[in-house]
Amino acid sequence: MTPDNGGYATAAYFIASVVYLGYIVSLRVRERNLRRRIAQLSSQARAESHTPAGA
Amino acid sequence: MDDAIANTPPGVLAAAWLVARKDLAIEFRTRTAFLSALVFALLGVTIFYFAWDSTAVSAVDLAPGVLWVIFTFAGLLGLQRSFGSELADRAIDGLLGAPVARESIYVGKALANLVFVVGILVVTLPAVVLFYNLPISSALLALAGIALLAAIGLVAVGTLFSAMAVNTRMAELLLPMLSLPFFVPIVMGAAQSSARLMAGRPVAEALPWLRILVAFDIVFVTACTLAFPFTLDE
Amino acid sequence: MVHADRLVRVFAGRRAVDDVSFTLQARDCLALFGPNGAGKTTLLRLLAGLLAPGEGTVLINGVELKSGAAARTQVGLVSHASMLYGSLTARENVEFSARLHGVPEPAAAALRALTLMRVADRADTPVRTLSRGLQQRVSIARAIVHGPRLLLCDEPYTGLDESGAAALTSALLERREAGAALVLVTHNLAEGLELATQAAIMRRGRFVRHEARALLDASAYQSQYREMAAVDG
Amino acid sequence: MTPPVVVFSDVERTPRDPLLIVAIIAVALVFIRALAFTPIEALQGPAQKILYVHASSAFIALYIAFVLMAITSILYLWLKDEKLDRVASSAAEVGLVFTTVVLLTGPLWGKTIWGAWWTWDARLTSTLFLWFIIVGYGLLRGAVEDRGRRARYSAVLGILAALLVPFIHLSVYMFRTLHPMPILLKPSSPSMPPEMQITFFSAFGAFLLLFAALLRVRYRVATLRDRLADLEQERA
Repeated sequence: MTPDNGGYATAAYFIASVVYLGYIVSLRVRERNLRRRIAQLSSQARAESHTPAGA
Repeated sequence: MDDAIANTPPGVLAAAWLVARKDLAIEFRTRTAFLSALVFALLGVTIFYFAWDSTAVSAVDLAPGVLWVIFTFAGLLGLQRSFGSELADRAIDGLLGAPVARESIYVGKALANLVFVVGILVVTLPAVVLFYNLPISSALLALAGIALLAAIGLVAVGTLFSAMAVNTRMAELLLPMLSLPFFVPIVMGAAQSSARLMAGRPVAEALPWLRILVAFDIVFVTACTLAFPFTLDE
Repeated sequence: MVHADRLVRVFAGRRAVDDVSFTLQARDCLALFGPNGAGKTTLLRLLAGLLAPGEGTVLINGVELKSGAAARTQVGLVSHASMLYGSLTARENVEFSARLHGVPEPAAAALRALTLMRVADRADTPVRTLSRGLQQRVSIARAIVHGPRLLLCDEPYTGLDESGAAALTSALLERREAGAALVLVTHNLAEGLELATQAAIMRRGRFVRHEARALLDASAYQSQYREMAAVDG
Repeated sequence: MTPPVVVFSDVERTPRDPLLIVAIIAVALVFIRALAFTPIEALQGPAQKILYVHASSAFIALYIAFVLMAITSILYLWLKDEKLDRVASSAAEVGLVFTTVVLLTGPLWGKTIWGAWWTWDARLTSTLFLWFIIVGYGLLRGAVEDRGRRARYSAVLGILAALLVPFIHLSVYMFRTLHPMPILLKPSSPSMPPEMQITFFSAFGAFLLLFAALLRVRYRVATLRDRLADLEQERA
């Protein structure tokens, strides 16, 4: 007699998908924010280093 | 102040003993940490009694668990302040600048903590026997041995994590967070073996658990001693 | 007898000590000046063996400091922090240090060091209850109790009253008579030059000037240093 | 002199990650195959399909992620190379995600075959504690400011954790065997029919790919974070 527990399987696959996708999104967001911040800082640094002294 | 040439720096164990004695002197001078850990342990023992239905669970079954859980938490209180005295005025620099091995600093601190923890046990163990109306038997001696084995493992790991946690933000939270998983085999080994002894079972039944405790002590005393120098800034 | 060779120490990409070399003979005293953050404290910690150099070596009487015990016992350090245990007495603190260094008669040595720093009368007071200046004296006693051949002092005069400063100067002189080399970090040029046989100015981790004291004119040096400090802002 | 107009395009744009995309597609295909095209096990019912996610995630977390973390931790203390610390911390974090999936899917399967969400058996318990330790590992990293110190502390913890897990496993195992529990329906593992085997091994492959892809992204994030810290340090 095969038990009817398809709901558990669906739930498990759903939860796994949510966790893995959530982690992927969080990684990508972290990476994007870091890159923005680095670009911003290094462009500031360049702007400063090319400002003639006394200007 | 003769010349440094005449000095003969102490060996690893002699230096460890110096550090331990110094820590114990500090502890004895202040006493607050020990007394509060002790009161905490005794309060815990009484509170646990009321958390169980004593008609459903017999005291002999309850006592070992209570003892070892309380012991673990009280030990954490002691370990918490282990490195505080070193960092307050950077006394640790004095230790590190001295011609002693890094490992002996760890061993010394761990020894002092061991005395602290055993001191708590010496009071808590009879208190549990008293409050839970346990039969005083010949098992008491074996129990003391188990207590020592458990204390060594707890202190070995706890001293190392204390050295790390004290240099972090949120030291008070991090130490229990890091140490408690490591106390699982200790609490299990100690509780299981002492439960068997308190119930009057033959020592052979407790032996597998004692072996785990001994193995844990050997592995973690070695690993933590070797790892300690890496927790120092150089 | 003290030989620092091309010391480099990097912190998170910043070169706190950058290619510093010098040699001190017995009885030499190096006065080290420089603005805050110049790397003086880092250099002292390298010389005390509290930090490991990223590059370069420190030799003390021919023994490399990194090799540990034998070399470290020859060094004494007075730093910003007192390095004392507040709940122990002055005597216990100094004696503990003496024992750690393996001084033959630790109790007698501790008492002598405390007497030299003129705090022997407070020897049995817990350090926590001493004033800042007296703590500093105990801290200096702690640093000299084992008769170091290299004594490193990071602004040792800070917080000392006249009697303390006099005690410190005589203690430094005594160490020097015994053949020790000194490194003295200070902001006070007059104070530093008084004892010095060499003087160096540190900026951004480097020795920007380093010469024998005998070749220097104190007042000229002082005004040059001030100019330099003014540029740094 | 004209300032160079170089825009740091390599920094600013988050690159497409083909490996990650392939891994996501592979896992999605495996999910579809597992749920729709793999036969249902007669005794356990559809819930047995949880095995494909659960077991492969567990294997990768335990035997790949955490072993990698332990090895790179030891190597870090020896060689002091920041790259090793980045690999160790990346393996720990990705391993934590895999372990989380294991701990969430496990009870769903357990409920259907054991009748209980959770049992304190050796494997479950050591996985749970491993999860706790790795959470602690993350908290420790977050609580240490200095980069070198952070790397050393977490390497020490990583090595000790690797030593601890066998102890927990052994002691819980003894705890169970000495205290027999009411007999539960154990998931027996008779040899799987080939269709299930194919699904199982492709699931394993897909998750392995996912692990590699996530590790790579996480490593990149760690590198960027260090670079940002360097930049901020310079400006301070």
